[in-house]
Amino acid sequence: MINPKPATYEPAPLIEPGHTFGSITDKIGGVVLTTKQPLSWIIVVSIGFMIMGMLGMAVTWLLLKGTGIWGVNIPVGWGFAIINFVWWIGIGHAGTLISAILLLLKQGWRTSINRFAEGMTIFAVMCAGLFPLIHTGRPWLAAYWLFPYPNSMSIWPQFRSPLIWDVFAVSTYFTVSLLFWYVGLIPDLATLRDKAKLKPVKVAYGMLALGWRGSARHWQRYEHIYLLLAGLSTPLVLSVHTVVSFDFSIGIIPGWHATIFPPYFVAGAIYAGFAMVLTLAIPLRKVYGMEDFITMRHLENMGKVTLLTGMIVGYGYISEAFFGWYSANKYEGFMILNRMFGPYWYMYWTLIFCNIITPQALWFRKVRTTPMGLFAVAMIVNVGMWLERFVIVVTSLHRDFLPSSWGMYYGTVWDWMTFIGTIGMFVTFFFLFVRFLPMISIFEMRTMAPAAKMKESEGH
Amino acid sequence: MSQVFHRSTNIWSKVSIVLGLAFVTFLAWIVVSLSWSGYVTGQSVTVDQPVQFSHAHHVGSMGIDCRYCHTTVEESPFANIPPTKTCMNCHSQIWTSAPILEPVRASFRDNTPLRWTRVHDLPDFVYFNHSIHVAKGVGCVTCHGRVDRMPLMLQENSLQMSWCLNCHRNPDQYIRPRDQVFSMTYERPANDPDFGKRLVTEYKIADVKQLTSCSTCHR
Amino acid sequence: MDSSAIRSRLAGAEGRLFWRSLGELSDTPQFREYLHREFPEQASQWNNPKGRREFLKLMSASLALAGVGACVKQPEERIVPYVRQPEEMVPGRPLFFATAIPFGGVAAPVLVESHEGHPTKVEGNPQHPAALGGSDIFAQASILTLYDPDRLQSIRFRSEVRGWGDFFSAMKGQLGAQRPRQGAGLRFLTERLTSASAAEQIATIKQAYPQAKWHVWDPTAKAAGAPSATYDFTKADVVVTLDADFLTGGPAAIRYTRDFAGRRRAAADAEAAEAAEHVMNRLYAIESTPTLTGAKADHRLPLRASEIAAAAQALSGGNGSGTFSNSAAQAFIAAAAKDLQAHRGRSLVVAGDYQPAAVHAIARQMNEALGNVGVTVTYGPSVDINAGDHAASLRELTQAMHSGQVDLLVILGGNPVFTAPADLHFDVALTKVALSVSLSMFPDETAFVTHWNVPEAHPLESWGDARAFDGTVTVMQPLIAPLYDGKTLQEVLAVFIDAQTGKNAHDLVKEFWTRAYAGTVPGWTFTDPTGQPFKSADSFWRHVLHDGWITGTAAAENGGRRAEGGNVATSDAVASTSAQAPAIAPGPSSALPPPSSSGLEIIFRPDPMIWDGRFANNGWLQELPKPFTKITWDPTAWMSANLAKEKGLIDGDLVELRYRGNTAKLPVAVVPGHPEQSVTVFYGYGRQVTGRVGSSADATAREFDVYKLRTSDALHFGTGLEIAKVGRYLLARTQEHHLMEDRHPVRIATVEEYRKDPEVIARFGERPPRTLTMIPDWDYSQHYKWGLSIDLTSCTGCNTCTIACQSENNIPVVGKEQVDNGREMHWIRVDHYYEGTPEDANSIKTHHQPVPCMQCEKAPCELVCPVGATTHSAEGLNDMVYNRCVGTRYCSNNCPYKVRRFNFLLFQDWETPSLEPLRNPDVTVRSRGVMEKCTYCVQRINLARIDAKREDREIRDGEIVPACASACPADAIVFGNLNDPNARVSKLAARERTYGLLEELNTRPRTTYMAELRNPNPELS
Amino acid sequence: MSTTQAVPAGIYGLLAEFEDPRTLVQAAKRTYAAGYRRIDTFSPYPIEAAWEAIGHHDSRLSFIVLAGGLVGLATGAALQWWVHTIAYPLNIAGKPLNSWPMFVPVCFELTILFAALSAVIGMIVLNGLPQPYHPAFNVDRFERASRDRFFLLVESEDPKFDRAHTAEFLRGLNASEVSEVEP
Repeated sequence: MINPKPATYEPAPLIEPGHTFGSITDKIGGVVLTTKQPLSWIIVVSIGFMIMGMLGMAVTWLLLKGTGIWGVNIPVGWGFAIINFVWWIGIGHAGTLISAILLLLKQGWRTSINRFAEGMTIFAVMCAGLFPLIHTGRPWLAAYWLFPYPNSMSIWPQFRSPLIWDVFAVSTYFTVSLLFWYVGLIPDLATLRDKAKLKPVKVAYGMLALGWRGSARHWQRYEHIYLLLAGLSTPLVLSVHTVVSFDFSIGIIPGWHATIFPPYFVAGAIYAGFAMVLTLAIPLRKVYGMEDFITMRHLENMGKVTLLTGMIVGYGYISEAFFGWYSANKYEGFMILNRMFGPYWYMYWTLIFCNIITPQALWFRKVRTTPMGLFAVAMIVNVGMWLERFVIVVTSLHRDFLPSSWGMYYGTVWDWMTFIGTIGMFVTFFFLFVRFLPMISIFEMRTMAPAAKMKESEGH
Repeated sequence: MSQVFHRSTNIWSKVSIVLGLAFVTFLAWIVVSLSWSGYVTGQSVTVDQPVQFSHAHHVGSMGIDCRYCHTTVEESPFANIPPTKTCMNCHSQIWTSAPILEPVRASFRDNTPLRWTRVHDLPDFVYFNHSIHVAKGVGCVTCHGRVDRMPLMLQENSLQMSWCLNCHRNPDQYIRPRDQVFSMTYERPANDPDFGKRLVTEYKIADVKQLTSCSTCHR
Repeated sequence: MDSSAIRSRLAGAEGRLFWRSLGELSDTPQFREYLHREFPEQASQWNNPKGRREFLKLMSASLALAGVGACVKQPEERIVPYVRQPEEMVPGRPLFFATAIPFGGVAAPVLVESHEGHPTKVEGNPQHPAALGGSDIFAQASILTLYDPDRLQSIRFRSEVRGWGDFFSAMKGQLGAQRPRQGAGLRFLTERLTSASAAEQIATIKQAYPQAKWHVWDPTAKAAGAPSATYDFTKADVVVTLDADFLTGGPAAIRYTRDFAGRRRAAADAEAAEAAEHVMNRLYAIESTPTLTGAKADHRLPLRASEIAAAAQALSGGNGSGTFSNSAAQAFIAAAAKDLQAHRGRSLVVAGDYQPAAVHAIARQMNEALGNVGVTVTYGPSVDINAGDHAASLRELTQAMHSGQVDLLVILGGNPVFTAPADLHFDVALTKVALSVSLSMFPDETAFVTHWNVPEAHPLESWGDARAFDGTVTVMQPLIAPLYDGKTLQEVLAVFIDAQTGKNAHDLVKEFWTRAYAGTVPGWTFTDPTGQPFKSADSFWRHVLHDGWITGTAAAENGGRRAEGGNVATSDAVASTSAQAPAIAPGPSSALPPPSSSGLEIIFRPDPMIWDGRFANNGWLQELPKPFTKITWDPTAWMSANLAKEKGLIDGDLVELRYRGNTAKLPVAVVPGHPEQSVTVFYGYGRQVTGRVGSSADATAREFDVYKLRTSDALHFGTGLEIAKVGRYLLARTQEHHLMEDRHPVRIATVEEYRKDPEVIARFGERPPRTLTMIPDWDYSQHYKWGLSIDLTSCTGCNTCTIACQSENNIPVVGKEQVDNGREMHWIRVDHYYEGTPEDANSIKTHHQPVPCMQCEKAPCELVCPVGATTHSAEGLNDMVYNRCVGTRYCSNNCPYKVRRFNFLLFQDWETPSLEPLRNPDVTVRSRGVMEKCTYCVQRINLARIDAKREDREIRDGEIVPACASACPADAIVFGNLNDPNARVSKLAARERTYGLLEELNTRPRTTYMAELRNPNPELS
Repeated sequence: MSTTQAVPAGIYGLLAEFEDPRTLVQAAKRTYAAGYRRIDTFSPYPIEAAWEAIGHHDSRLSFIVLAGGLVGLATGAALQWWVHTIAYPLNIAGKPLNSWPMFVPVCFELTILFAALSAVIGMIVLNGLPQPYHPAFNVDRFERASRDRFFLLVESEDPKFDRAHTAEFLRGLNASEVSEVEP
């Protein structure tokens, strides 16, 4: 099913020459089945775990004291929590995009990155999902009042609220991503089952593999639904960030109430996501010596996508500014001026630097093909995308309609602990995944092996 | 040997999946049904009182009107618990030495109030007003049940919001003529379908929109 | 895009007309650093071991706590019925009693709502001529003081608990010693008093002890020799104030506001036909510091306090010439003088309490010359039974104390140790007194150093009597037995009168007034409202207790007899001043205090909220935003923008004030419109001994005591102030930004403009047609359709609505840090905007706008609530269901008016038991994590609806009055049913000057505003 | 070719091992052509040609997923409509009770959710998974089916199956190895 596009110029190959089915299997499976891990892994995971503990502390204090330990106030009712939520959700999107949309577009180069990109999606959505819950004043009620269930009050959720749409969108997104990820894992789990030496390990992977044995009949149905899932995830991933953007565009606050938000948010999400994939892929391939599978070609392509989506996001900023002026609406006009020259001007201009200026470096093939360069750009974009959400949430709220209610917002130490804490949670989960599951789809890599080539008459 | 599992695991794996799902459903069911249970609502649970006061005796046998003790029920949101004085009106004459009434006498003697335990206890964020319900033909029995048959007072209904809404959504099915409000034995005419509807119009009872507005009960 | 273009537009937005206000400091780094204090705060919490232990302890419990939070069983509750139920009491229904709350000795007439025997809410007394239903912040807040857990709770001798008996015998012992010496060593010190019964007691004491002396000290008392005048603003077409703030600061302001604002509203809404007889009054304010009166004025002239006399002279001279140089001032004074001339008998000149007698004399002279006396102003003896020169009286006392002549000093109310002028060294003198007694509600600085402390009964616990500002006799009856066996002034005085031994306050007061009724007290004859004599003493007393006041005792009605009544108490104080009574003609201008040419001027004013310091422990008043600055919890030194620039100061700078060898510290607040070269300081802060609320948080705040600068020879202003910056201080504001930013939340026009073209108001913004929506209109025709109208022409920005709402709706106090973080909880706030250029004090115009929930028919907040916790009622109320709210704060974000308030932390005080009876049982007490907001006092609506339905009738117009509306002294807030064309609110809503705030957003607000109309003098504009 | 183990009378079938996909597919085709029907191939990655070769095509899943999606759509629409017009009709922001445009997002999400769930569950069920035990695993070398080897299985149930003859036939398809599979 999967073939690399006929290349017009001589691109780096998707898989370095000389690999056989076996070598691929051993190389990737070996990472999981080995008994000892690189020191770097141990350090990273333990640090991540400590930071995760900090998250635990911050959340506990929050539950005890209330949302007031954060910087949120009136007029700025939403702060870090929602910023982080949107940021994480956005990051999640790239995973689905790579595994679903690029699959539909028959982009062969997705194969070696989709597995950990999907992992990234799942953990990012977990981090994201935490925030809408804990940002509420009474999480212990929000935890279930936001879902429709028969109750003794005969009261139901209010389905006109974008927050309810969020609940459904995010939970659906999480479920589907998880399914997609797991389905993709089944054949590899079978491989690990057969490859493992120790009985318990065999049993563990065996149970997860559901007794997969590579039967042609199974493969046919498998391929069938894998394609269907991809087809379902594609509109889903677009819808999720659209819905997230509704949280703002349904509101009437100048700077929120904008029709451009859905496409602009989706682009931003993919932008942030690819930046994060690069952030993860570049160290990974180095540490685990996966350069053969995650080649320059992959990095370069991702660089290109980043550049493209970056331009779309830039267009978003420009049109926001343009309509601030063109609308001739005094509130809109003031909003954009306030962003540029108001008390939070430094946030806005840093954002412009991170998200519009920096990615321009990717026009140069030199930058796209130097891992360090790419990594630097990706990091800056990650920061920039967080700033974007800060600018949207805070600078819109802090000066809305009535000058009398204008105010300022600053995150507290607890805000920061919670935010950084989720990064720790993400890192921990991600590296545990790298340890116990194949970070690259083995069975799909096999299809890339030279041995897999068949004559057109026989293969496809 | 590449065979990891025993034959039987094929069955077991399938069975355990089904059981697992069943178990989760069961748990959910437990939680939901708990919130409706008398344990949470206090429905039909009797509580200890300083005096073993029997409505069955006073209302059922003696036929004392509700308002003899609960004097404010027609004018106040709160149907008062009678002051000790009210008890003593009779019990200074009869049963003057009954040991069971000692707490009452003591209260009257040392001027220390009786401390009853609340039976019908709405949450503090719910504002129920007796006077309007009585005025609009909601019988005591409708909410409190046949107290004339209760040796010890207990909460007849769940007092949950869904229960309140039954009546607030279709009052015509519950209200009765004003003169029957305090009757324990009143039966609505069975053969008269729009009897309730007529009362609703006659008593100018607010429409359902009003009756189901949040601020009608919560403020 | 072209950034220069943007800049130019930005410049346009902040052009000449509007200037960058204090709020803009939020853009400067210092200010940002100031707001950004969370980190240190949190860190400290983390560092102190206790906090950390608590944290860890709680941490373990937390998750369980979080889990079960929702589905726990209710705890068992008890019902405790009466043993014998009081007659009129119906459990579950409130009762109302008429009484009075004396302020500066003068009665503020009130009705008090009582639930099951505990008072919960204070309202103005609608029948009483001095209130007409209005009230003020002090009356509203007094209920909190009643339940204050920090009150003095027992009689103490040298800080040991004693009984009333002990005190009684101790005093008797002293008296025994004094009797032979005719009481030569006996001294009484009281605040201003108007109580006739107390006057008689004092007279009795003085007969028994001729040598005993009675002194008076009230730090806020008007200047010595200032005549006592009552004004009738209903008859005044032109009013000129000489540093007078008649709209705030005391019970008189309640009635004055009603009259003044009433005139303006009537004129604003007069139909073209009757426009002639409804002339809008014109107010010229000459003032030495910005006041709410000045803010309301059509023309305002800021002058240094010392120049006011010259201005008065110039005014009486009929033109700005002569002693007076400043050109703007000359034009102003000339125009004002001309206007006064043109309105003989319909004009009024009001001199400020804190201006010297000479200015008052000139004002009186002018009023007499203009034929205003008897029409718009009545001069007569003061309602005080001890009027006179407070400073002199206190000076005399302290001299006696220093020279050790005082054996027994009885301090009845007040806190002289804290409030006495610095030069008298009252605290030192007190140490020389053999035995001192203090009657006070709190363990304050005075109680701290006096030997005997007697807890004073709160007015709501007291039998007593006082005169309203107009002389009307007002009787106080207790709502509740004294919580901490407090004693009233009369009861303590009775200790010194053998005849009254053992009598309690009720006996004393009833006995006195029944004697007065019987005519055995000279000077009183009473008639019932119909003018007939009462049938019997009983019917008289019942009438008094029911109404709370005695008809026909006001100055206007029987000044003569009142004078005698006043004279019953002949005291040194009165005698000493009767010489320089208003009769003296004003001396020549040479006799006037010369305008101090050089040097900074300092102006002393009582704090607008905690007054002379007596309300320091009242959280409601502490957190009430002060006028103009909107600063809470702290005093500030006010100065003009120019002076600040000259001294290199900005808001929040901490300055040291050096004046006559004394120093104090205050944070700076730049207040536009403040006269140049002068600084206003507010006394009352810097308390050393007080309760948990009032006790100054940090050492810095304890240096805010400007009494230390005040000397008895110049109590109200003087020159020679030096200021120097010594640091920064965090000020917590409820409003950072005071510009309208071209958005016209307040719409302003002159009466002429409006009468010529009523559409002028609508043109400020666009009002979308009701058809401009894709969504079908919701039908409200079958129900009541509640609406609220707020008249900005009448509103004076006095804040009474805010605090009345706080009291009615159980709104918590959050504290300075939370206010600073934008988390104040007031459901109705009073917004404040400036126009003009800060450098030109004359150009400043000030506008106030109360903002409650708009109850939008298309409420943006409702749409976004995920759990439906805020929905629309059938009557169009924007309901807020606290128990359903999960606290996403989305509704607040989406509220264009930002009127929603969120319980970010557990703001309600669930611990303090004495606060429980304070709460309104008809309103849910909100806990942590839920949103709340104005409900139009839905509890009152429901009560009225239920009563009406029980009687099978419609709710009458005016039957429902929300707390804000009923408290408003200006009657600026009107509530009612918009479906009833005859309802007052519907009529107002139909006016052309009615507009909706941000109505272009098509939120269809039910709360509407009536534009602010002013009546400037064409010659000046 | 020495490793044809001696196994008890009844065997599950014969398992032929191939080195590379091409041979497997050719073999599968020939076996099918030879009239064998109860056959299956095993490969470490999906080979479309393989299931075509053994004449397998199952399109039921398409309809299952479609059905799932439609059920989700209906659920979302019905739930929201019922909640806001029947269960507790409330005036929210003056919007109509049935403000369907605002119900679209949830309907959409539920459609996707139900469709995805039915897809995965459908696949698992139709594939008869989980099935941790399968006779093929009894052949040691079969563990390479998930690595780099390709297998063809002929079940003994097949009418044309003959233990000796079929084994011979399979060897004829240049299978590197043919083993008998224990039941």
